[in-house]
Amino acid sequence: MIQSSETTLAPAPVEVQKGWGGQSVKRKEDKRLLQGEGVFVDDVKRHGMGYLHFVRSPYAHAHITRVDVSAAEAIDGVYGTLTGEEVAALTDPFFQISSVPGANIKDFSLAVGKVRYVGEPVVAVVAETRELARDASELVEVDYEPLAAVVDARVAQDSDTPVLHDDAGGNLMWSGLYSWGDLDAAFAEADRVVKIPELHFHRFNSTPLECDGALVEYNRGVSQWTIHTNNQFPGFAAIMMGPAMKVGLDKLRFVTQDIGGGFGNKITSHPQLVVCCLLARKLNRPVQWTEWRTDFHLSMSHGNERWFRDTEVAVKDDGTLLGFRTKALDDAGAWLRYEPLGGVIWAQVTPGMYRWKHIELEFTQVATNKAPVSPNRGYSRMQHLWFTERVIDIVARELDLDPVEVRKRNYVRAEDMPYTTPNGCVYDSGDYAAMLDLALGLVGYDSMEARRADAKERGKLLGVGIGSTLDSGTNNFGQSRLINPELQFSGNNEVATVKLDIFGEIVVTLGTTPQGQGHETTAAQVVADILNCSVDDVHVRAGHDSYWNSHAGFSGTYASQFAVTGLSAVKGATEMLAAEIKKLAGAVFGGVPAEALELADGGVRIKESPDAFLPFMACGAIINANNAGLPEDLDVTLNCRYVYRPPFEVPDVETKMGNLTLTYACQVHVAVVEVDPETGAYEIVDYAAVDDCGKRINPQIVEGQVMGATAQAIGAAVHETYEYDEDGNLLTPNFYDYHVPHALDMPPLATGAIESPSPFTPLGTKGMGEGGGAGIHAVCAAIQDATGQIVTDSHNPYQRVWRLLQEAKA
Amino acid sequence: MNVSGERTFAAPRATVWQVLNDPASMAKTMPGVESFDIHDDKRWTANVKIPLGLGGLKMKVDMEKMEEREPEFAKLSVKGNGVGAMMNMETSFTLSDAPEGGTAMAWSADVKIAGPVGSMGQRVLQPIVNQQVQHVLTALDGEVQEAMGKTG
Amino acid sequence: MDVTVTVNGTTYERDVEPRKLLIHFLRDDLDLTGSHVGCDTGNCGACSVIVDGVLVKSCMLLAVQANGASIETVEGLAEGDELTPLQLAFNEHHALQCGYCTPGMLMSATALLRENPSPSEDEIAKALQGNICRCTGYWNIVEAVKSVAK
Amino acid sequence: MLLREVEYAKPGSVAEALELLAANDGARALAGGQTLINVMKARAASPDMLVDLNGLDDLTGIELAGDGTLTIGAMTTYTELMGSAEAKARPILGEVCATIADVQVRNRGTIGGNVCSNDPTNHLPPLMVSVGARMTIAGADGEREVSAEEFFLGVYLTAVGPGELLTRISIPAGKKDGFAAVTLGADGTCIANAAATVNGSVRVALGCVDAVPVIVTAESADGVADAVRAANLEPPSDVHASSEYRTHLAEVLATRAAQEASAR
Repeated sequence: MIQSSETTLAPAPVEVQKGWGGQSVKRKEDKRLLQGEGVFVDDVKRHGMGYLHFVRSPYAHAHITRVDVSAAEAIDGVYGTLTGEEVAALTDPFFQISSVPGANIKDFSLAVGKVRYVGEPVVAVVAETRELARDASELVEVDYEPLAAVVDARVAQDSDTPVLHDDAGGNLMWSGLYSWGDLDAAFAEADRVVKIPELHFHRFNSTPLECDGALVEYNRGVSQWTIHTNNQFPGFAAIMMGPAMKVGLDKLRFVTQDIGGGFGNKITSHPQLVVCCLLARKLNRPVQWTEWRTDFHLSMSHGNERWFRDTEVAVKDDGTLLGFRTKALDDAGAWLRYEPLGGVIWAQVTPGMYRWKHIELEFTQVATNKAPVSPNRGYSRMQHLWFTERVIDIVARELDLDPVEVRKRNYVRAEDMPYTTPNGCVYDSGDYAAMLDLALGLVGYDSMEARRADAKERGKLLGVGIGSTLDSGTNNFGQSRLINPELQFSGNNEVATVKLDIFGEIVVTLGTTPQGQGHETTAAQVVADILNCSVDDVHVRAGHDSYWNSHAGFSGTYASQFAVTGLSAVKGATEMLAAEIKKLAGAVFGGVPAEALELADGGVRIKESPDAFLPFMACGAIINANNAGLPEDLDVTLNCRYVYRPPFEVPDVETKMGNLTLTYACQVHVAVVEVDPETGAYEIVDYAAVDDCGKRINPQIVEGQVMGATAQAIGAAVHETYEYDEDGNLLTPNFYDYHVPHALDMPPLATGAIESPSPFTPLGTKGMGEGGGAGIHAVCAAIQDATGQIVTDSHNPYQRVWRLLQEAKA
Repeated sequence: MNVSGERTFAAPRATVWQVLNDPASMAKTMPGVESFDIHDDKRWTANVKIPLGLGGLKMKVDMEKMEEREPEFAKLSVKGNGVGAMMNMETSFTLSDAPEGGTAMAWSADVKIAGPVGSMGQRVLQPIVNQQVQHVLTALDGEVQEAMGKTG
Repeated sequence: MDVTVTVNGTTYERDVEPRKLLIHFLRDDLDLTGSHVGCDTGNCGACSVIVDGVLVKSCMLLAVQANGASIETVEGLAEGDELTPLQLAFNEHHALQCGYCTPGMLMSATALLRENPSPSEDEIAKALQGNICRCTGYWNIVEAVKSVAK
Repeated sequence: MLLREVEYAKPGSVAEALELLAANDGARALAGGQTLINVMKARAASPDMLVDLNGLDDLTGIELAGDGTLTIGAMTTYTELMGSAEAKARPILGEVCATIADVQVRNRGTIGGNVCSNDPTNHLPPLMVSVGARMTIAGADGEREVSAEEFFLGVYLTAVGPGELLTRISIPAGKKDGFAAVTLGADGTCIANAAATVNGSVRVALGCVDAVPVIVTAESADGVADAVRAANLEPPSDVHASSEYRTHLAEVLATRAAQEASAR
């Protein structure tokens, strides 16, 4: 079922780790998880806690004319409620990232005066048991005056379309024009202009198996909340919640151990967390909130739905791509919870993997009566990369060229690296054409015509398709200024602390909130290599606690960055510790210089006379518990905190030029499908995924991420969609209708890896956790190949394929 | 969801009109009515328990006559509020003398269902709505016949 | 209602509301939080446990229905710190990432291997069809189970 | 998740179960619970009392009579049926059950529960109709038998009335059966399905296209597509399939099921 192949390329000389780094060390976090001893948020309990249940809107758009909680509160065992009116009195609206008009909307943690999507929280009820909280929520009386709903972004700005946010004066939330190069020259030079009227990237998300949740305690004595939650970006939650709740961030302590998948979908739970905080204070008891699957589907973090309209591509007859212009229309749903950052994040991968020089993209984001969108694995780049890939295959078809050749002709070449894109981003390293060859080899591309003929004999239509994408990692938050020049964000950072404790234990704390990426393991590998010890001797604390002092403004686990930001912080802190250990040992040995010392065998020794050995245990004991007599000027704590700060400049707000991301991992996927022409049902019969994320600290973990991203891409391409009816009812609110892939749905998979280390990162690593959604396009392209019809949607359920075949007949 | 149809009653138009506009007779045609309150000649409320195989769905249904042109046309707004579902329906009917005698009724309804029941999907709801409509029409036939009996 | 169950060899007696699902009983009343909830329609299998030898989803069974039953959950697989070959294989083959689906996966695989100690790859996939994983794409889970098949 | 309050009763006999169902208007029989419990989690339906049929021996067991008739207790699980040597007499039964959902659901879900819920996406209602199954319904006045055709009345509605129970299903001898479905992924939610049986002529029951299985007949598999067209189906549209696409699938799947049945 699985086969693997590997190639190592080292185009640039990069210092990479030797030893533990590069080995598939078995994960340290597995044991507790395999024994059912992980601690997920719903596992956390407190004496006297109350369970919170949200009363949610049944309407996509309606005025709230009356809210009456008295019947609910009258029930024995109900601790209390919270209404939108109370929220509006107790908090300020959430800070908006957007410039006007999106900046003008007023977003509270419960609906105030109006509901804007089905499933929007309206009232919160807290009771003694989970069941009772739901019972009581049914007794909350809410009167609505329904309004017409807008569910199609394409008509959101029409004059007769209902407006969600009167404060914004319309449904336009944000718009901006991005233009680089010389479009007119490109179109003048072109032999052909390929026009694509409309492409649609559908709404879905990664549906982490664990939904959101929190247990919030309020300490009245010190006016401080402890928020046990599975939010994956507490740094962001804190800067949203603190100002809204009018408290300093030190009053909000975030604690997490194990998180049951995140994929970006657990970044924007801050409204629900505010409700929990307010109720924990109001009721003076711990408040527990567990989101159920239907709640999640209705209300949480849908991926950005995007239309690409009026696309024009300037090409030469030989398939050389000169430039394109398009209008991207993004459907934000009802609120801007992380948006409109999607309006710039795509620009990290402006030309996709191609040497397009001239690009113009008019970006518009509108509000609709659907669940708010938020980051989803491959956030905003995935949509744009799918678009660039679609353009390649449509151009190839229009010019009657081989999609493989068009890609190879236009890919950024290995010798061009590092390559500066038209908007000033720097692709660090890679050999895209070599990856494509590897991927094609893995599916036996050379024998595809024979397979096509064989499939035909069996009454099936075979198709093969390619998806080639970038997983840009380590954001430059300065790109937010292209959305709103007033914002004071730029760069990025992450923190780690490494200390030697009293008995010589090596203890590592991370600023991250991993959700299965194996941070405890890879961090230990980096530490072990530097301290020259075993990974088993390194204790990486599980989870995250903002009171550990190992978090920074951008701490969290998101946007493909741990291997760069997290591990670089670990590396920095460990190197500080190593230097301190040597400094201490030098003093203990009576003035031996650091150069004469080495770390080995769980201690430090003099290179020339290895018998002079100070075990870590002794080092830890001396500094922590036996430090009399040490030189006064010995500035050693053996408790080292390092903040890694990637090298970024603030992007130019006028030209919209700048380096928006530090690293570019790359994926080339190839899918082979067989379509049943009578039903449109199809099966992926072969699949290859080739990944290049630079230096791999733990190849097995890397491959695991590749596999997961592949499965999610396949699911999105074939089955997963958040579709709404015209009244704004979600038609896929559970796993019965929102079909995610199961074991039997998975195709045979061949993985391949190329390592082109990043010249820009301390370890040669690149972030790679998101994948680029390559598989979504690979499936689209394979269907285009099988049916002979242009595929214009990222989601191709059987019904759509059947329609394509009907169109082909007609 | 839009449903519509035509039906002919073996009764004069006045009788059919009378049945259709008498809340008490209408109550008898609705599935699972447990209680019924008439507020005035335009508004009435019913508490119903729609029988579903897996357990009845309780709903409070408010009806309001929006428009009427005796004896040919009426339009009603129906709002149902249940714990598992919210229903909004606009329905209208047009009566005319049938060519072969009796009264022809052309009716249509636009039904919207929200809430957990709504999430069960159209493939379930549409047949359920059709089923309930058939129930109403059959019962209506009975009511018209009964009215004929009384008047005739 | 009074419910008596034996879970992983320990007998518990509790008074529960009839409406309480077995998964909530295990997690909330017995503090056995290894089994998880990932959906509300019986699709995800994160709550899978073995009741009187039969693999079931504990979210589609009332706690009162388990009265008198012997239940096996993920917490009972390992003997103390000694992981089972299946658990070790999951670690070896990187068959888990976030670990949320893992308890259910392990129970499904355990039930399969009891019934069929040498399953084929297809039989393994069929046996895991009732368990959703959003992290791994299943390939490594199938590999892990295959590696302990006789 | 989180059901409404409900009473729970565990009768010791079918007679006791019938009494409980008759005495309580809001009582519902709880079979495998793989549909009912989910609907209760959504609170889309909330019976006042659940009468648990699990453990009632009279409702289990699979018997093969001398004439080839299979009698299957309503509480027989899919897994039990798949493993039953007797049930192999009509191979399609085990084959179709093996494609229902997943192991856990097949271990709990029952034949009786599947037909009594009559969700339009279920596999067994059309299959029971095509094989000519007969359903035995017990009530206060004793037992009665109805054909599968008469059994299905609507979505979630069957001939099993208040205070009654489906106790067993009998299926005549036969082997020439076929079944075809298009599902969301392997063994996923059904978009459309068709069951066919050849007994002289071909009889096909179509699922997912109406509130109850739709029967079409033809002289041979070749005539099935025309017969489906002649049935003028008006299936519901939903997110997975428009009415038009379902109509088309019904035609294709009916033909495939009929071909499979004819080829046996």
